[in-house]
Amino acid sequence: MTTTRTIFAGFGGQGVLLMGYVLAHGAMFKGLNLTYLPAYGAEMRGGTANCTVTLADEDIDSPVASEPDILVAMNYPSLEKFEGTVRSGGLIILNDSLIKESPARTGVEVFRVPVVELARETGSERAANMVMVGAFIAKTGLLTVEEACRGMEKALAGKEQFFAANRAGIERGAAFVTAA
Amino acid sequence: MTTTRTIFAGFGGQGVLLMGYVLAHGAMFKGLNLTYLPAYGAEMRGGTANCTVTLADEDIDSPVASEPDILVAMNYPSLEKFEGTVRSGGLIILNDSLIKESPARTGVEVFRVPVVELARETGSERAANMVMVGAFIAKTGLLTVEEACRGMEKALAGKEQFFAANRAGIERGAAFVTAA
Amino acid sequence: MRGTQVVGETAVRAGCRYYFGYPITPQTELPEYLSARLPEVGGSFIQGESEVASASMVIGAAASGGRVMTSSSSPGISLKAEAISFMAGMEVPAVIANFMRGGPGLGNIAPSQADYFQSTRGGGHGDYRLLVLAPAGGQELADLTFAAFELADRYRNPVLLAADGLLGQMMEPVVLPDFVDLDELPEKSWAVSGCDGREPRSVYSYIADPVLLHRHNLHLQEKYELMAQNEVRWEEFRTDDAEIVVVAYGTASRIAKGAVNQLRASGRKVGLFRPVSLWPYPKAALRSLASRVRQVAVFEFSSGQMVEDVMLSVGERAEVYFHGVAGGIIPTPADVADYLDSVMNGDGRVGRRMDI
Amino acid sequence: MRGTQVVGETAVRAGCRYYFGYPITPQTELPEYLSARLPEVGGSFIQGESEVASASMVIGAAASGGRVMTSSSSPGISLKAEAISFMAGMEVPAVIANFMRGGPGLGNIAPSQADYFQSTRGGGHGDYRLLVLAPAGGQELADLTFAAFELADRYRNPVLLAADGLLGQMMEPVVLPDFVDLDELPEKSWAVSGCDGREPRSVYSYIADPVLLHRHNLHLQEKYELMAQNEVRWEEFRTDDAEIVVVAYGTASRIAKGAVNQLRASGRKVGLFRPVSLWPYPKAALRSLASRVRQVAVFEFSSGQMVEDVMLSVGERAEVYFHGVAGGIIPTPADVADYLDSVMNGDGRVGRRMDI
Amino acid sequence: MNEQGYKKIFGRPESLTETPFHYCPGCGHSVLHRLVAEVLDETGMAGRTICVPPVGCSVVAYHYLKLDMVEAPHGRALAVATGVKRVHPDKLVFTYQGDGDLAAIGTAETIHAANRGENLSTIFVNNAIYGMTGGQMAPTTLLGQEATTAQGGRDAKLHGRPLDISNMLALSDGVVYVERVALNSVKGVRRAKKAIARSFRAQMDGLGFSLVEILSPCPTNWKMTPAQSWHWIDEHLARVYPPGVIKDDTGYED
Amino acid sequence: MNEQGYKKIFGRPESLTETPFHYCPGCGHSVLHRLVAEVLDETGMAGRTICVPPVGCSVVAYHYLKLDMVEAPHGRALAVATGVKRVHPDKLVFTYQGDGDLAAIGTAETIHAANRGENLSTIFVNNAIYGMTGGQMAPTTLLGQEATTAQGGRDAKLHGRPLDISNMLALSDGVVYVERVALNSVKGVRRAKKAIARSFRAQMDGLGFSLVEILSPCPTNWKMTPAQSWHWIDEHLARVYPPGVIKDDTGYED
Amino acid sequence: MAARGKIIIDRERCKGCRLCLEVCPRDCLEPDTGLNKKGYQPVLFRESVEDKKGCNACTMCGLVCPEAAIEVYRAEE
Amino acid sequence: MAARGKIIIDRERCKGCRLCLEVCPRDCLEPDTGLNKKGYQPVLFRESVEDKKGCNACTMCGLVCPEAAIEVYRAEE
Ligand SMILES: Cc1ncc(C[n+]2csc(CCOP(=O)(O)OP(=O)(O)O)c2C)c(N)n1
Ligand SMILES: Cc1ncc(C[n+]2csc(CCOP(=O)(O)OP(=O)(O)O)c2C)c(N)n1
Ligand code: SF4
Ligand code: SF4
Ligand code: SF4
Ligand code: SF4
Ligand code: SF4
Ligand code: SF4
Ligand SMILES: [Mg+2]
Ligand SMILES: [Mg+2]
Repeated sequence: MTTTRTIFAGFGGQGVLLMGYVLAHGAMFKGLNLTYLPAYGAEMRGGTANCTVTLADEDIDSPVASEPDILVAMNYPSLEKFEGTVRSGGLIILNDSLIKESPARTGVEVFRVPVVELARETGSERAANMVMVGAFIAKTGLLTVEEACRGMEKALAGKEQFFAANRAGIERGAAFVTAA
Repeated sequence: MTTTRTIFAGFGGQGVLLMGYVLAHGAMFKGLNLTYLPAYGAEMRGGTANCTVTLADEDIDSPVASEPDILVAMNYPSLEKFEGTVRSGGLIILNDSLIKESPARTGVEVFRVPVVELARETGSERAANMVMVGAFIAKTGLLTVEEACRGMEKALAGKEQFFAANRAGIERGAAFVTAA
Repeated sequence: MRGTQVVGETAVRAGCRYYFGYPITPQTELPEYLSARLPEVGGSFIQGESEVASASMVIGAAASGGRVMTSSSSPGISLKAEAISFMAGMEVPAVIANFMRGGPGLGNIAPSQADYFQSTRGGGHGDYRLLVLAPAGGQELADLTFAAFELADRYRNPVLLAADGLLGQMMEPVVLPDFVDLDELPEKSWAVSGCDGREPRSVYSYIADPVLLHRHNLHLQEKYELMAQNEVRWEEFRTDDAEIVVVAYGTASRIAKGAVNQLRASGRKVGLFRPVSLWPYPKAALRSLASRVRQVAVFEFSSGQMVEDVMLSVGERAEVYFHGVAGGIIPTPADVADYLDSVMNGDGRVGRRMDI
Repeated sequence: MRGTQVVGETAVRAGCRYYFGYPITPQTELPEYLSARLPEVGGSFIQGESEVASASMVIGAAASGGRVMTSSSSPGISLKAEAISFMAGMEVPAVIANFMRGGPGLGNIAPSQADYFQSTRGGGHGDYRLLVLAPAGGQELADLTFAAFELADRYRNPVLLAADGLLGQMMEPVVLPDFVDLDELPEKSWAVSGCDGREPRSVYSYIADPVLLHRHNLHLQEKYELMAQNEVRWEEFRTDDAEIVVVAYGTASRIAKGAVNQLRASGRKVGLFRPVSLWPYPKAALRSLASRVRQVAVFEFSSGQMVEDVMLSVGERAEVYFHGVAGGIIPTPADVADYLDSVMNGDGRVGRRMDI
Repeated sequence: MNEQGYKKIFGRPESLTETPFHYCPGCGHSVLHRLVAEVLDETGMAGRTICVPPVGCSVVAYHYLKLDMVEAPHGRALAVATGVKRVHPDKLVFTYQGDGDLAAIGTAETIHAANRGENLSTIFVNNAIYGMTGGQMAPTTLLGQEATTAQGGRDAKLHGRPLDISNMLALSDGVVYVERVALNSVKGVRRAKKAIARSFRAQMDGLGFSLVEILSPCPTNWKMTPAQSWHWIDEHLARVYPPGVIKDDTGYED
Repeated sequence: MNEQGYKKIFGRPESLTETPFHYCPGCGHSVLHRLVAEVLDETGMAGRTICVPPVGCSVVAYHYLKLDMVEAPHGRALAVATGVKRVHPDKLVFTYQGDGDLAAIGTAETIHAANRGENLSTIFVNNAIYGMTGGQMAPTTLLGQEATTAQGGRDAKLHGRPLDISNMLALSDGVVYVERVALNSVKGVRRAKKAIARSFRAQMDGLGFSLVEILSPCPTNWKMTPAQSWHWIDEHLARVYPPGVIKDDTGYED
Repeated sequence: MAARGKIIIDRERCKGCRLCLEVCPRDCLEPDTGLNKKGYQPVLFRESVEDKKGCNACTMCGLVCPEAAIEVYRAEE
Repeated sequence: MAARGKIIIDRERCKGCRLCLEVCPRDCLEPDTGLNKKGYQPVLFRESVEDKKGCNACTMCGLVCPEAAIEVYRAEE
């Protein structure tokens, strides 16, 4: 690889920023270059949220992804908003639990993950975003499960009570990809 | 004449700024070019005051008189402060009622006016500054008595009650010079 | 009439009915004058609780369609920087007079030109420009104050009068302009007044969407371009056959003029280039003049600010020199003549050569 | 750690014990971080009632010898202009971070570089200079923050960190500096502490006498001259054999670097010149580079501000071009490559030629 | 829509635009916007009203209220309104301000506009927090209340004390009417509307400055559900800032 | 000088420099400078004191008082003092401010420093006018009182009303002691000195913010002789701003 | 007997704050099971509520609704 | 009998405000006839004042003197 840019997007409550944050910390463990850039709306109110993570084994110039390699869409409005920007030949990963529609975009690979259902299987619906992280790393091969889990623990330092459920989520997501 | 720069200086209470102001208004009547520039201390407290009046029948460039042609000194500290700046061949007019000392400065003409005594003669000690104005214009020939008086009336518009005494002062000062 | 009063009375004649300001030496005679004068013409004077508040009062009255003024001196203008940026962004017209004093910080109240950068390079944040006019004497105080109100309205942009305490205190004979008839002024179709019978209007600068804010900035830049084309003002004095020109504005230009006269009297080919609009800077005019002379000598009451605009205008067409004083010492024409003499002789005694 | 937190933690390590500020997006995470962090190291955090008040608190703590910081974003920096001029005049060291946002006025919170003039040409009044450092990434945020405290103390001058919200929000791997030992820092023989056993000291900027204020300004100018000699910082990237260089700083320089890489990949001889200190500007370095290249293309998140410093550096040694965006749109490396391509082709599609 | 056999007795007031609010679920700003619109509809004043919204969550109030508006720099709403009122003395001019805007950065502007007796109305939305910027301490933040710049809760020693600016303003002779209401019950909403109407009336009668302080929920930054935030107002906020008439020199019967 | 057979019982305090005051004849600033010096002499605190003088007539207080001092931008003395105090919590830090400085441009800084309960002392010189700039209206200027920006006398409708900021400050919990004294009699001078001493003591005991407001003559801008201005304080100024203790939570016996 | 009142909720305006639900004296409101386009879980009006005789058009839900998403109708006599 | 007290006025500091003169219970002060160097008319101490037995060293003049121009001395017993 050289440089991979990913946009994570969804509703405010879906833990979208945390997904990117976990990924970024995982990449730090791996010793990759990275930039993590949360979109910073004028408003901190509900609505949508997104962040951009760039991982590279070379210097990263622009931290902004106007043409991301990957889009992780957690809800339909996010899919609508960003699908057009994905570079052709890129990847769109969808939250299948919430998005029943198909992307309008062609020329990209589409991969669906039923994150809520998978999370429910692990016993914690709130770990849906971690399921997506697990699926993301497995699908892209950017990080190992262990790296992602250590990233999660670093990102959530001080909130140890969530570690177990989140680890289960990441593992479940990765397993889903492997099984697919 | 071309351009004449005069500094009027004295204690705060001596009406020094008014002297320049009257002269400036008189010059306006005469149609001269002029600048009137009060020195603007950081402090509005007692102490000393001064202003610079430049009269000319040509364009006036700098309104600042670093080398005035004439110094009108109403008290000793002012004489001390400014005598050195007068251009050589210039004129120093002294308030003889308050300044008994002689100027240290040489190479200039010195002219003394006992303004308080002369003003007292006209019945109003407070017109001492106007006596000096009268003496000034007569000595320099820059304005006629009538021009000076009209300048005084313009400068003091709205304070008609002082006109008569001030006019008497100006006339007395001018007469003193003529008689000298 | 003192310079401050000339500005005040001219403002009234130009249709100014609202003044908001806070006292500061050396310009307090202007608000003092207007505090008595504005009520006579049905206007409003408020001594604000601060410069910050006063500047925002200006925003309110200007957005409501009034002709509005404020004034201050250096530290007070700094405090108005945020609001001035708002005025520019909201595109509300206003006239702001700065009677500059010695700085930085509290400095002193002596004449200064050390706020040139602040005036011409937006003391406030963001990409905006003020029209900056620099009078050099009593009559010009009147003429430019009058023009300032017209220009502010024409361009929906704040206009800055860049003066100093010496100009404010000085009395010179002045012919004041006639009174503007307020009813004759073009209606301000963007100003607020209550939305009876029409769509509501808002006057604002908050534009959350980057694309729209970019577009707004492009619009502003086009306006500034127009101002740069139409509103350049300057004066040349004895430049026809000059081999060296001194560049100076405001009070400094009067002293420089004296120096030119002195040197001309002894046969030296010296001229004066006096920018009247500091923004837009008379770049083209100075450039063409620079092609004809050997040397361009800048003189400022500062440590060197306008000299950058001179360099940007002159390029390598002529040698550029700078000499300045800061703090309120007022050099004499003889001092400036000496500087020019030194430049002409190339002896490096006074001033310094600028390299570009 | 986000950029804002990197700045905060580095400040603590650099010995900063006092922070005074007022919330404003996009930099509030910095005061938030320090509100929790400073008490841990025995320091003080105050959320001031305003930017104006906060900046004056900085004056007090700095005059008392502390290492002090404040931060804000564009409108808030405008409000601090008066106090910053005071700091410069009083010669108290302080570090001020500006995470610039779109302007003018309230604008928006997107990344911007439109406060370049304000930063480098004294937003406040009077003849003063700030040391202005412009980081382009996480590590540099740390390095320059650390340097800022050292430089502020060394020169007794405020230092401005010129950043934007993108740098503030972004996370990158960073190595933080070690903790400074406060006891090892040189004593500040000018700071107030109560005059027990010595003559009283005052820290002030009010100098009523023009001669003395002039002298004070000469002293300041000498100091700035020293800073200009010693504190110039810049980076060159692939300029060795370049025929065209793009000049950009901060976030814009990263995009420009991407463009350089793209163009180099297709064999175009393109380089990047990145000013790190915006004041003093790396004039000599750029000038010598300009003599070797044909074209200098400026790229800014503004409508054209740094370009003036480029012109003053380059003169007629190379062609100067400008392209900028204002309002928060962030162009891609491809956009900038397109601009450079257009400049190289001379087709005038993107950007404009600057004349000097 | 009018349904067969039913008459519409409550709905969106005329002076509200169709634009959906961007405010968080349960936010008091939305309710207040509607109340202002209702009062202006009922008095027929909307066309003769000019509003000065603040910098705060409600900075784009002009998206929602069909009124002429002028933006103010953060904290300067009352200074801007003063300028507006000088040009339009016969119009209803009101500011709408948050606690950060009015009682922190705008303290001087607030106190002096009030003390000048400017004939203006102010709607003071006290949510005891900086909403727009994400939950920093406000001057009105309670002791013990969490804020991002007072983590672990506001501590008098570290962060100073809650400021009751309405009480201070009431001391001034220029101020004719000050009332505090709480937006956490049907009664409170009704009371808020009445107070706003009274303040507007006082202005149209030329009585001078008046202000309505509204204890208003910010569920997002309080990190509560809307229902919990109603509760919290009763249990905490209203104890420190008790609702009621603080000053009333209008002489109005009701 | 010590005269044969006589003992000096009153003279210039140690903490005053030899520099003659630049203040006008009869000005209250001069008296206050001396009182501050006397209090510091008597408590032996001068060497551990830092003063923040204002922008106003007393801007160069460092010419007269042998103390460490930090200049403040106009109105920001209490913000500057707050910064000083954070670095030197064990030092006596006081501001010395005029009415324009403290109650106009500095309103926000004053109210918030007080409300934070900053452990500081403020000497508030109320001469009901802007002295330094030549007699403009101050927030404290009385109705009917002449000022260059209220020619013909302050008119509530045009210029707003006199502001009693000490009363407002007393409402704040951060404030421990507020007293107003009048500098127009021997008794008043003695009272002023006591109040200053009390305020300094409160600070050294860590009690919080305190303020002494001094009704102080400005004969120049009042256009009166010094004796007349003493009279005018009794007849007018002290009627609107009555001297006395406004708040005292120090618990000190005397 | 038909209820004295009824309300119409603008499902897309509703942000699911449930304050209407809190204040309704007749328990006429309940959360929807799905989300609306903005991702909020809106509230539904239960036309008939057995035990409490349904909506009495008291308008209280509308008064507290932050989104002005509720219209209240009274049955015409 | 000599007066119980006496004062020394710094003539060059004095600005002639006459407040000392106002407060002196023994009428010990009077305006000078001339001006000092700064142009002010200073006040003079009248060492002995027949009718009122002279200065009693009450310090009141010093307390009110804005210029801190007055030193007060008490006769040693
Ligand atoms: C000069 C300036 N300083 C700071 C800000 C950032 N800012 C925007 S809104 C706000 C405070 C919001 O709090 P409040 O006034 O209580 O309104 P709310 O959002 O809570 O309704 C701040 C600090 C700004 N825009 N301008
Ligand atoms: C920012 C700023 N605004 C205005 C001024 C001008 N100024 C200096 S002192 C002063 C007010 C003086 O009045 P006051 O505070 O009452 O003090 P006094 O001189 O009466 O003791 C003003 C307005 C200034 N120096 N700085
Ligand atoms: S942050 Fe608070 S005040 Fe702002 S919209 Fe959300 S709930 Fe309302
Ligand atoms: S102007 Fe007034 S306050 Fe200032 S020194 Fe003179 S008398 Fe004192
Ligand atoms: S109108 Fe009253 S009864 Fe009907 S739904 Fe609303 S709150 Fe319930
Ligand atoms: S009050 Fe309004 S927004 Fe809240 S749940 Fe009910 S209908 Fe929805
Ligand atoms: S000490 Fe008392 S009696 Fe003696 S001169 Fe002074 S005031 Fe008069
Ligand atoms: S009180 Fe002091 S200054 Fe005033 S007249 Fe007496 S000695 Fe002179
Ligand atoms: Mg709030
Ligand atoms: Mg005063």
